[in-house]
Amino acid sequence: MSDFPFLDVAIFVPLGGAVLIGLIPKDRHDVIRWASLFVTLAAFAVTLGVLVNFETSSADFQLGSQAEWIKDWGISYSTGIDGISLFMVMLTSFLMPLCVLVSWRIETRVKPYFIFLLALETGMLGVFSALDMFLFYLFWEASLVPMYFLIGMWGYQNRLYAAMKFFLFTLVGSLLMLVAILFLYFAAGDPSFGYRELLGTPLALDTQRLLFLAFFASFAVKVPLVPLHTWLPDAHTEAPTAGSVMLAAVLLKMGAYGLIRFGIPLFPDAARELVPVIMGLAIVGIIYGALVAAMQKDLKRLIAYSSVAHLGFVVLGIFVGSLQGMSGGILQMVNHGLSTGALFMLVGMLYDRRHTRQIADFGGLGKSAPIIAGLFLFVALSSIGLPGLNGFVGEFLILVGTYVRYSWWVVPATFGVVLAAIYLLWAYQRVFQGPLTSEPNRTMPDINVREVIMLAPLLALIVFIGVYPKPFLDRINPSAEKVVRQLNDSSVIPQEGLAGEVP
Amino acid sequence: MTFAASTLPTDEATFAQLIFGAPLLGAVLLLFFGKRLGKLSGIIGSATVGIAFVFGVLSFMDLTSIATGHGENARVLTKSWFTWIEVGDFNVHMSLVIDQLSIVMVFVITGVGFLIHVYSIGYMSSEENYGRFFAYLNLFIAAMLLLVLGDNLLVMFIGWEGVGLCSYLLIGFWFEDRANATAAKKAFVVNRIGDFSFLLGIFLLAVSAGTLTFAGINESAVSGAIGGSMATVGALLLFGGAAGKSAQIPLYVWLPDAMAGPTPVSALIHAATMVTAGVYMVARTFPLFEAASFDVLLLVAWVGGATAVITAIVAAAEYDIKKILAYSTISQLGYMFLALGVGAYSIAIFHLVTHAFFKALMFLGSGSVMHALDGETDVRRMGGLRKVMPITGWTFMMGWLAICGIVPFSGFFSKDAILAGAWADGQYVLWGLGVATAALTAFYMSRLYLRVFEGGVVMPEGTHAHDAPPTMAAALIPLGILSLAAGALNFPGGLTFEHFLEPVLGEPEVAHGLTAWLLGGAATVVAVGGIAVAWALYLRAGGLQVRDRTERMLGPAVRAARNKLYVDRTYETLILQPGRDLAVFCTEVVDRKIIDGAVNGTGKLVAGSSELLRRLQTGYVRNYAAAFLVGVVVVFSILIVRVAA
Amino acid sequence: MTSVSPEYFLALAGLMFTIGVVGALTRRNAIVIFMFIELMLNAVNLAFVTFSRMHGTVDGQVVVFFVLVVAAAEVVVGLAIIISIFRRRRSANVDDVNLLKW
Amino acid sequence: MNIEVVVFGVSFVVALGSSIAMLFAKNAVHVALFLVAAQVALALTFLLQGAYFIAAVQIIVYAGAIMVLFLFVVMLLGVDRREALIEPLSGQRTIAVGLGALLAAEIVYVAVKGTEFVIGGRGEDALVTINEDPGNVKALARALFSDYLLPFEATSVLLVVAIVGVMVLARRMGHEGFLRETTEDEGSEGAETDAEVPA
Repeated sequence: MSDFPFLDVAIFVPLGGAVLIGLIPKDRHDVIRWASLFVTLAAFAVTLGVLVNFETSSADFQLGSQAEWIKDWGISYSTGIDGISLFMVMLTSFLMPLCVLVSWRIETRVKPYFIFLLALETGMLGVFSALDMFLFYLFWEASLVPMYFLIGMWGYQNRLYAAMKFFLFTLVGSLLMLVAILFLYFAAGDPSFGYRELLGTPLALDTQRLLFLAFFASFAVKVPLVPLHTWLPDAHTEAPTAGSVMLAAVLLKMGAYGLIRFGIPLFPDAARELVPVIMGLAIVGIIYGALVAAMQKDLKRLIAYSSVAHLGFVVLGIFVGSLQGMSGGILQMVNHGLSTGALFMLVGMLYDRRHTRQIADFGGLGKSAPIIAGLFLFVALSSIGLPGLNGFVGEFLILVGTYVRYSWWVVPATFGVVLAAIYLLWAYQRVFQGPLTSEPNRTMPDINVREVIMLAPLLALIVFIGVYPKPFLDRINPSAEKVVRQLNDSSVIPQEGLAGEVP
Repeated sequence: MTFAASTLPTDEATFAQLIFGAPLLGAVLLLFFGKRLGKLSGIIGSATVGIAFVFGVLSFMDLTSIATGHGENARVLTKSWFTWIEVGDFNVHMSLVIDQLSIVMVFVITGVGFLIHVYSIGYMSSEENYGRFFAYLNLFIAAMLLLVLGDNLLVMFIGWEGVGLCSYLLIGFWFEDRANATAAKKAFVVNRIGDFSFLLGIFLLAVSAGTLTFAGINESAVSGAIGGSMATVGALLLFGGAAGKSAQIPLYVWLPDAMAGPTPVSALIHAATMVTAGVYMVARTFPLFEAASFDVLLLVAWVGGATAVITAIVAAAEYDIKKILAYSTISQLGYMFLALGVGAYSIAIFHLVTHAFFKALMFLGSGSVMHALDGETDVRRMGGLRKVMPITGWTFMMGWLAICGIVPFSGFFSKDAILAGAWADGQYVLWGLGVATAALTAFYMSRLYLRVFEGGVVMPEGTHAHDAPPTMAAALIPLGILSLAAGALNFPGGLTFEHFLEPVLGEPEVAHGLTAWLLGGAATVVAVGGIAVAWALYLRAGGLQVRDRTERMLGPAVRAARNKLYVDRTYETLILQPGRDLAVFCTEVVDRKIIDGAVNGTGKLVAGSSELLRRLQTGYVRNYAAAFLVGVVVVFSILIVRVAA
Repeated sequence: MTSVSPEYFLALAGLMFTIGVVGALTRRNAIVIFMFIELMLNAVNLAFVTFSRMHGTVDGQVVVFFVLVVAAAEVVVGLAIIISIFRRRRSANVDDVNLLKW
Repeated sequence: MNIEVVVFGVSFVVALGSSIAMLFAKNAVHVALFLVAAQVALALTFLLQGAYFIAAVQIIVYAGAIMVLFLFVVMLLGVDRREALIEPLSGQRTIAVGLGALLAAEIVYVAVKGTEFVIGGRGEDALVTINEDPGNVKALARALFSDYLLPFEATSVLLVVAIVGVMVLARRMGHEGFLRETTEDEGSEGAETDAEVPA
């Protein structure tokens, strides 16, 4: 059973499904919807096979396959996952059926919509599984295109601007990465794009620094780190709900994942050297994202900026150079995917009912739609980092990890937790509390069955990770430890703090 | 890494998880089915807390049945479920501990909690979201129990934040009113600021002590494993968290606003239990405070003393019955911190217990008054109500006398012990502050009680006051008795309560002999004095003139007190407004102008250049041919020059 | 073979080619422009033939042969285009066909 | 004076002269006729340089077939149209004449000066030999069908494409057309009788 190539099948099930949906007549909307749901569920079922067969205590790449592709150039089809990518893969395939449910009410150009959605899934799964730089880049760009169309064709009023901004920001970054990949390829001598072959390529520090910066540019845009973040609010705001969910939950993680998988292991010396800068950016992002989020008038923009703050935590954890930080950062990637995904779903539900995202247009909805209000509060609290819910575990580990290495940096980072409470609760207050002011708000219907089905799994996971994160951490830790060791390999990092000693 | 990995402790406590589990189950049940259960939810809610109380009693019996004699801390029961977080050497277990301290807290929480639940059945009977109310209340009890039962800082923090959340939910229970929602948010955010400090403290202790269990932290504090300066910073940070939750200077501002919630909530959360969490936390970790190189305990005492006096002054100027009680609560919490600061930890807990009884009682009594007077809260429109609602009036009197510190009411014993502790610690100024607070307390509480319950009957027009319905009375009467009698728990000479807590909190230093009698006498004298002044000003004929005269005399001071000493306004101008300005600056200038400006500027530059360049595209094919020719000539020329050269 | 040295032929080719260029750029009648293009091709043919002579092989002449074929094809297609444009716009003036701009 | 020099002189003058005349002739028919003259003169220069076959083809295909086609089209579209002398595109004439002169100067410079470097083959003697044995046409044919067979075949494809293209382009657009184009005129009655509709 474990010989079955679960991972590779999972990657291509959605693509195959997209092709099959291409054969369905375009006006059979319901058939298309059910088919998409089926395909995404099938992909999820296959990834469950990945999860079950994953060997918990190993830091090596598992469950992948290797095949020659373009032999002369050393390009191969090579996949595999470790504890870092495992949960990214799981998150993607887990969220996708929910996104199909979210999109159930899409009525315009239904067929291409779902085809793009499925193509997007293949792209994302591929990014997290590829172990060949060429293949990685291919998937990386391949995930960009469906997203561009999802925003550009099914978005809201200002969608073209947003789609273009999204596309250009990420493209500029990824082109720099392409150059760096090619440079690395030629520098390695041995003609291979294989990740494992390229690891440990000896490079001068200057070269490393340049290459790292090129990779970093691509990933930092995607994460996004301040000040490269301004595409995010626009893209989030204009994207259809499923697009926002996928964007926040998975696409942003591609950046953070790239930093862990490629940025640090390929160029450890350069990464180590730039740790203070990156940590500075991350902390600025935490505070800045929170401050700007507090001032937003558009609910989706607010959540988008909260993503900037949360991803600041993730990057902080990744680069702080302690196991707690790294594991927390990876777990927080999952957490953010769940809670921000759920938040976007909830905002999408509000938009479906009221056709507005302006906070000022709402008010008092806790009266007319108490369940939605309760769920929103619940998810917001997870995002705030209430202990017992998932966000706390990740943030706590990141901050403890930060304290271990850099005691002072933890102060502004922790203050971000306070700010998160301010902007989210303020938003909650303005949307769900206070008097019911307008007629449409008064008669707004509460949650329906489809929405319960799409939110319930998210909420269950939010609680589960908050209470019992051990199964997740057990799988993340070995791989995280490997990367931390790569980052800490020499003693460049100043031994600040109380617990300076490093294994 | 420096964390001391620990294995799961053994399972000893049989009922710990049940104590905590019963109300949690109730909360989940009511959250999902509250609407359908209707009136049944009140009963379910109360029953689960009652069950928790029973399990508490069972645990207590377990605890006392352990043979003592293997050292001081032998009476500890732990219950571990599973490892919560484990990364590398760092791990935190989901485990509970039952010892003397936590069992006392369990009794207070489940006992008072149960009575307040029962009271709420009557008080909230006309409420639309009846089920939801009890769900939140049950959730609160569960979280509070987790807070006191947790055997490490992080499990405690779950409860800590959980009670904060419930407080938020319950303050904002009537969220249709913007003010209530704002008060709820304010409470949560101010608490978060405290939590910020608490979290930093947790990080520090996690790294410097290598563990988060109380046992481990206290042990390293005693053994000196945590250095003096580390202990100082850690203790300060923990105290910051405590000050947030227990509404001490400078973070007390949320508590008066929190009165926006239903009155049982104020009684349960904002008087009896949640706000005392800070006191509990400091008591739990007192060895750390003692290990600090800087005298953090003295700071705690001073903060407590200052809070006690200042908020007592504000209370004396308030007219809103619940606000008076709220400021009084802050003031009494200050007392508890004062006790902690002078090293009288068990006395602080004792005062916590008695305060829980009499303050809950008074809140419930005020709720009964509001219930009778259609929600009226202004004491100026009340009077002589004891005649109209005897049960409420008599029980409130118990509370009043208790808080004033009149013998033999419970408050006398706990307050007197605190003052004696301060004196014994040699902190005479703090003792003075305590005495001043006692006088002020007696004054403002008498002002409240005498105005509302004594004298001629005054009621807002159109109200038909009636006494508390049975369920409410069922809570008031036991609390009245407890307010009267709880002093017996720690009767001087017997000292059972202190003795009971001694294994956990150590032996408090108290005054003995003649000093003790003198101190007790002094406290009684000031209390009686305060009551007398209040009587003279508010009940005696002609008191009004005296009142006017003194108010004129103290003009600015009274105005300041009426304006809550301008604290809220100061925070607004010094912290909130600059914060908002910064946020606006980031949004409008940095984000929109600078970053997006740069991005869009690049776009505009490209667009502008192509606007110019596209003019070359004339559409005339002969122009293109001419351009072609130019190119040919240029290339040709270059070739010639290069070949010739 | 002639005693006139190849430089003269090449010079003639160059001059004729330039005249072709100038004509193609200055005239506006599409057919006339085409004829100037033919002139340029012819000039190039002359150059090839001259090169063939200078190199002593027939390869240059083969190229001329191909040029002839290409020119023929080009003329045929080009004239067909001109005719269809003329049908639509009643003009063979290239300046009138300027819609593809900006 | 060598007769060849005379022939070259004559053809030089005629070719250049009629080229220049083309520039100034206003009537398209005149332009065409001058072009024929120039091509005939060029055929002479081909002959002078031993390219007998090419010279013949030049006369037959170019001066004959292609120019007839040109004249035919000129006639078809109307001979009377004269171009206005005003140049509507500013700078066009200056660029054309100025750069044209420069280009001419450069080419002539290269032609005169450049031959010194360029010649590396067997020289004209070799060509004379070839023209005697196996003869110009045979040599050409041999090259064409051996070394240049692939380009030769490609030209046949080119011609087929051109023929098909011309058929598509030149057919009358109409309702019965087998390749109906979607144009803005489609469906209007004027499409078929385009010629009568004023521009």
